[in-house]
Amino acid sequence: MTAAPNTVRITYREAMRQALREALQRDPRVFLMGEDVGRYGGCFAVSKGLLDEFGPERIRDTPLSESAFVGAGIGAAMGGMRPIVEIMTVNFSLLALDQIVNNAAAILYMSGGQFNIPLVIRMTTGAGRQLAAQHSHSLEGWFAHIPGLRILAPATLADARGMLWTALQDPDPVLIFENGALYNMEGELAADAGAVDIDRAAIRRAGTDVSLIAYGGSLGKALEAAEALAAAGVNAEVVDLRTLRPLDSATIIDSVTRTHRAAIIDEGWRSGSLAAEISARILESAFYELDAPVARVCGAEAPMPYAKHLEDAATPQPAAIVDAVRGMMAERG
Amino acid sequence: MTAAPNTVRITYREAMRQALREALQRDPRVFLMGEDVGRYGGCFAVSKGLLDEFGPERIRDTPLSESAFVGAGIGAAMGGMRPIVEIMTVNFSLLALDQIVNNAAAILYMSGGQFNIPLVIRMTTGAGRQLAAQHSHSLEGWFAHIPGLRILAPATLADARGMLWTALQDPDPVLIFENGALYNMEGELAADAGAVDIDRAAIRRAGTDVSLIAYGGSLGKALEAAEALAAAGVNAEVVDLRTLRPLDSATIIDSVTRTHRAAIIDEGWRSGSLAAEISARILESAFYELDAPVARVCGAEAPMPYAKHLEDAATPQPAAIVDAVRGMMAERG
Amino acid sequence: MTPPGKEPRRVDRDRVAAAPATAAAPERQHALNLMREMLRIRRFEEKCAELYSAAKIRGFLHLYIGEEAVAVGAIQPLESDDAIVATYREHGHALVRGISAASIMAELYGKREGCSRGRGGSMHIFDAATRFYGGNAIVGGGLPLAVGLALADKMNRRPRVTACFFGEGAVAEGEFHESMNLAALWKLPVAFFCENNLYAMGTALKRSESETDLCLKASSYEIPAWPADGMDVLACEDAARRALLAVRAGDGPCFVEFRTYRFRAHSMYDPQLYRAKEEVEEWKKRDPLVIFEAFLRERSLFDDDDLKRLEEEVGAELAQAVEFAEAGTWEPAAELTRFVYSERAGG
Amino acid sequence: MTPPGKEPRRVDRDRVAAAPATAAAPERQHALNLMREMLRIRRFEEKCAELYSAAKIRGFLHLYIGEEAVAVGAIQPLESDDAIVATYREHGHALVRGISAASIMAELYGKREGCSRGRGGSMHIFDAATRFYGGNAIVGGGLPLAVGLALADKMNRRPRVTACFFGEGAVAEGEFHESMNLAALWKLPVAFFCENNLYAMGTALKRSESETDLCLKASSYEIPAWPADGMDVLACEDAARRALLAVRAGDGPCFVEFRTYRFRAHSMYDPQLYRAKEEVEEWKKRDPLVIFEAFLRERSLFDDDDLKRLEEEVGAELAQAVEFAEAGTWEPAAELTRFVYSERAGG
Ligand SMILES: Cc1ncc(C[n+]2csc(CCOP(=O)(O)OP(=O)(O)O)c2C)c(N)n1
Ligand SMILES: Cc1ncc(C[n+]2csc(CCOP(=O)(O)OP(=O)(O)O)c2C)c(N)n1
Ligand SMILES: [Mg+2]
Ligand SMILES: [Mg+2]
Repeated sequence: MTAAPNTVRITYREAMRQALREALQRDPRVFLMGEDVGRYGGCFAVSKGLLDEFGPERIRDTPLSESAFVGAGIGAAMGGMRPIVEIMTVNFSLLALDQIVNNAAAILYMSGGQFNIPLVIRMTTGAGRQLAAQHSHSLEGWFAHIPGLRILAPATLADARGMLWTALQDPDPVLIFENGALYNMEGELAADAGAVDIDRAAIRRAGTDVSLIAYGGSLGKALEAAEALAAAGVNAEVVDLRTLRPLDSATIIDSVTRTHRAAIIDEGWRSGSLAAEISARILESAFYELDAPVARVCGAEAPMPYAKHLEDAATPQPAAIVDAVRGMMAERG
Repeated sequence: MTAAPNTVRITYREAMRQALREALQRDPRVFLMGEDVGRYGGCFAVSKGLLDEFGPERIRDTPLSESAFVGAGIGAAMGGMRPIVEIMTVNFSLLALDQIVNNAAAILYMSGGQFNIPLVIRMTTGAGRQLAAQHSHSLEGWFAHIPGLRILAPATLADARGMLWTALQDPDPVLIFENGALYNMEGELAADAGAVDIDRAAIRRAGTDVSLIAYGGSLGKALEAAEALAAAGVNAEVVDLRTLRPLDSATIIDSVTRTHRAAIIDEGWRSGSLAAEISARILESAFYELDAPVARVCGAEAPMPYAKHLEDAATPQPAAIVDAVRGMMAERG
Repeated sequence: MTPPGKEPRRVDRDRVAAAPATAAAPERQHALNLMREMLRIRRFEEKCAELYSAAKIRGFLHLYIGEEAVAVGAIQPLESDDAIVATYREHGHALVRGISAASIMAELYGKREGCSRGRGGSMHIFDAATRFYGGNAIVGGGLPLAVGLALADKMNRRPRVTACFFGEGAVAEGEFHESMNLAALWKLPVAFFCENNLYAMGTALKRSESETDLCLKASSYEIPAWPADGMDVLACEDAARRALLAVRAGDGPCFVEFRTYRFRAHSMYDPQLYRAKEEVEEWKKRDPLVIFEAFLRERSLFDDDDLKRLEEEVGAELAQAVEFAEAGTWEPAAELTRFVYSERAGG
Repeated sequence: MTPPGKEPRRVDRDRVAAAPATAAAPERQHALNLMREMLRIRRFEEKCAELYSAAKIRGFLHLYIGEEAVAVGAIQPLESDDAIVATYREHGHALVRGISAASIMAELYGKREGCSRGRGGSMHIFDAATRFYGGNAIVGGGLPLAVGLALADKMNRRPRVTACFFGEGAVAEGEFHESMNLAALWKLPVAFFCENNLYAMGTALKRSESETDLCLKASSYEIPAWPADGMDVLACEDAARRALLAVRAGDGPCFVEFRTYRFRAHSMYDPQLYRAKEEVEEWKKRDPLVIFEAFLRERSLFDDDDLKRLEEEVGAELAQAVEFAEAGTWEPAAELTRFVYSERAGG
């Protein structure tokens, strides 16, 4: 298959890598630090080749010391650098939570506005690769609870390519969650793709009958479900949250106000999920617009199992989204 | 003031201490482990005197190694003990999150049901003592997101006295969050108070017009608000969640189905709060019963400030609860 | 006013007495046992690689090929009521410990008949019967568990040991430090068995530790520590025995650094950009199976017939394991949330 | 087959050369400076205790009384563009560093004019102008930050040092271990200044560390380390100077263990059940202010007039600080969420 004019065929992984390369080229303060980002080429091959291009000072392999190197990222950011810290997998970020919550998210506030932390932390999140309970969770919605952080979830090639640079312009800590199942996603991307706005959610499919609200690894599933629903005569709108904190409530509420129905698709565990927050906001701001209760299609409340069929059952699938919407359309409205 | 017959006058702190003492007396497998639980008498004096009574083997001072001693609690639980691990303050639990989430909550599942973890972790939570951003957060709702854990929030003397023993009977990890502002709360407790059921939420005040749903440090404020509302002719029901995971949805939904209005009071940060989860559940299960959107009265989305007036402004206060309910009563219904 | 201690203090590395000794030749029966166990691991792992390519096994798969002497040497001397805490590279340990190849293989297939009912996979082998506490995929995450298991034993005055395996990469983790200190401070019966294969994924030890002598590190916690040739099963066994003896004596933990090497990739996807082919080839000359076989043959303790018989036995066990896994069933999806919590009496 | 290294290896403590030296008498002006700084801290802390009883200051309040020589000795030799990372017991460090007593006191009052605008309080003194990066109330939590600040300097080839203060209790934390290793591995310009006052709240060092010689621990990361008499301001200064010199030379971090003692409770509520009154009294005989004054008087470098003048200067500064704090204003509650995020251009 050849690329359309002015577009290139690219994977999510390569888009991410291009974003890293561009950042390193544009700003000498930027460096990448994390476990095996250099010689190994990145656990998921995202940073492959960058060591040769930028050298070990700027593509910095770290020991297995999540707390120290995340904290060092905070310190380096306060020292004038623009560090990009990679944590291999979201579960390991738990080892660095003290630094992220007690320092990165709090120092600007505790110092009365004196020290901002222009740090970007990237990590892989999500299931779908049979990596089981200590490598597969979706904690981005959980992180979105923490004031002081900005949380991004690039779900498209353009966002994979563009969010990093925008994040690096942010004076405050930004966490980018890359859903591991997306790395091999391939498609067309504008040849001149660059920084993207990260303040707004995006309507990825316009529709009139129901709002499917998704992000990250679930966006594709929502779009798939929307196609299936279209075949059944339901015209679904698909909202990609993109930024999980701060949430772009306006776009969500606007969509629901038009469609009067909403289903939220969230790979995280249902109780206390980001989906709960969105549902609560819809209830608060669009209660009288709703024709049916908001539905949540979430991850099963279990540590992630290894077996493929169980893992599939534990994560939101298009069929479940379709079912939820069907149920909703049947409600009085 | 003298105690009523068959009751004793007691503080929350003493009730907690009695619960610890009783557990240590009843079950030789029980021991208490944490920073300064022994010689210092506990950071908040909860375990004062226990070292003398039970000796350093069972009242075990630990080094400042949150991850290791929480993990050691998990191991000891698998080894047949019934450890009670104390983490001084909720913010420090972030240093042990790997052990709590990746091990305590996951091992039973990952092992296909072979190894359960009968571990109790206690920690202080909440604001109100001007301890600022690294000692004051309310993360119990956040922890309630994690499958495999049970989360308790004793808000009354009876629960402070009774929840521990019940928790120790649980074959799985239980986290008890003690709101620091409650330790000095004093009142009457039945002389023979003992273990309490932890499966159900409790109606602390029956009412007809609105359900105030609270827990932990916010229960008192909800009850205060209910009194103020009563004076204004609004008869509020107050639900004490008691157990934050698993949530007793039935009691919540039942209450809202009767009152048709709800406000949730939650000291945690609003976005992604437990209050969001409850709101979402009400929307899912009682949408057609609602006369107004569910209101959330939550903590301000900021690291906790030191100054008293700012700290007060950052935490739910009775006046804010009253305001939220007033707003709600004005809605069409 | 005399300012004390003005000279920098440094840990001394000269005082280390690495008294070499010649291993006595083992009893023939024992030698055959060691050989069989190493072969079981080798053939099992080779089969896993094959099954991974055939997509029967998925997720991350970390093979133990090249390191067999360590698990065999270190686990053989354990008593049946001792405990083991291992890592994600734990097939070998599980096999030597006596978990059936069949139930491990079924686990790798994700079948209900697997030792972890298909929920764990390669990185989460568990077995209550043999006190095998996992399989842990968080580097360093198992160490605190081992400390706690040992604490329970100590509090109950049970003369048991917990053997805790981890890679040299784990030494950089805070959990290593906290666990070493806690175990030493409380004199807990933990045998810390460090498998130093020189790399943590693609990171060489010298790129992750300012001090690469891991025994010296252990010593800084007052934990007796010594290295062992991890390619030599007898040396491994000897080192482990000494450690277990010391630990059982009640003086607290010991630390053994097994110096070994992994012959294969870190996991299944790994172009091994971080090390030279020659280095791998050099180490392969010290293949633990090859050198032990040669050692035994030299002493006439092993011959072609032995090899043939062992291969047959191991082959049969493995074939049966694969058959068992193939015939296994899928846990119904309705059981997805089973074991999130314990099944309580009546509930 | 010779199993290598069969003898347990232990860190050696005999090779430590603690060459004692007699401190040269300082220049008078410098001596007065040191004396004044210690006195400033002492009087400031005493006033804080008083104001706490008067409920003007709230939250946790950790006083530095008894430990003054450490902050004064360690911070005086810093250059103005060096950085400091401290703990929740940091009033002394902040004062010596040059943050005004007034803005610190206003912070303790929770006033808008406080150095952290009332948001931080006693445990979170920050000051960009003097590169004072807090005030950190997580034990060990500041160490990774110091490593990062030093990394930024190194990457920019700036000849600056980051001085990182922490108590001996922090040594048990994983973050200590990870930070020491990272700083040493990358040869970063960090001066690790450990304030060993023997207790972490109520936990004596020997109850929290299997190895209580902290310099030995530092050495296990290949970090040059030495102890200093933390009650002797000249010894502290000397030890710090050597450390800073070594760090500035670009060879990576140094570690100094300041052996000191806190005379007061851990924080304001603390019945001190964990230590004997006699022990405290014993240490008070080595009160850093008293012994330094005696030392100077012996050499005729200090007399009653000096003392009087210093007390007056310090008293005046303190009175003005309290006045400033009293006169300070409250941040409007409407500003509650200000500084959760940066104020962006146009936003
Ligand atoms: C806390 C944590 N960080 C990172 C990883 C990713 N990871 C898995 S294995 C590994 C290398 C570990 O090396 P080592 O401890 O030497 O063991 P080996 O694989 O060599 O047996 C890494 C970095 C992880 N699983 N856990
Ligand atoms: C991670 C963490 N655990 C526990 C505490 C509670 N705490 C505050 S100060 C302290 C003692 C620390 O002792 P040390 O490091 O020796 O410093 P010192 O107070 O003696 O100056 C403890 C346990 C904390 N603040 N952070
Ligand atoms: Mg390794
Ligand atoms: Mg101390």
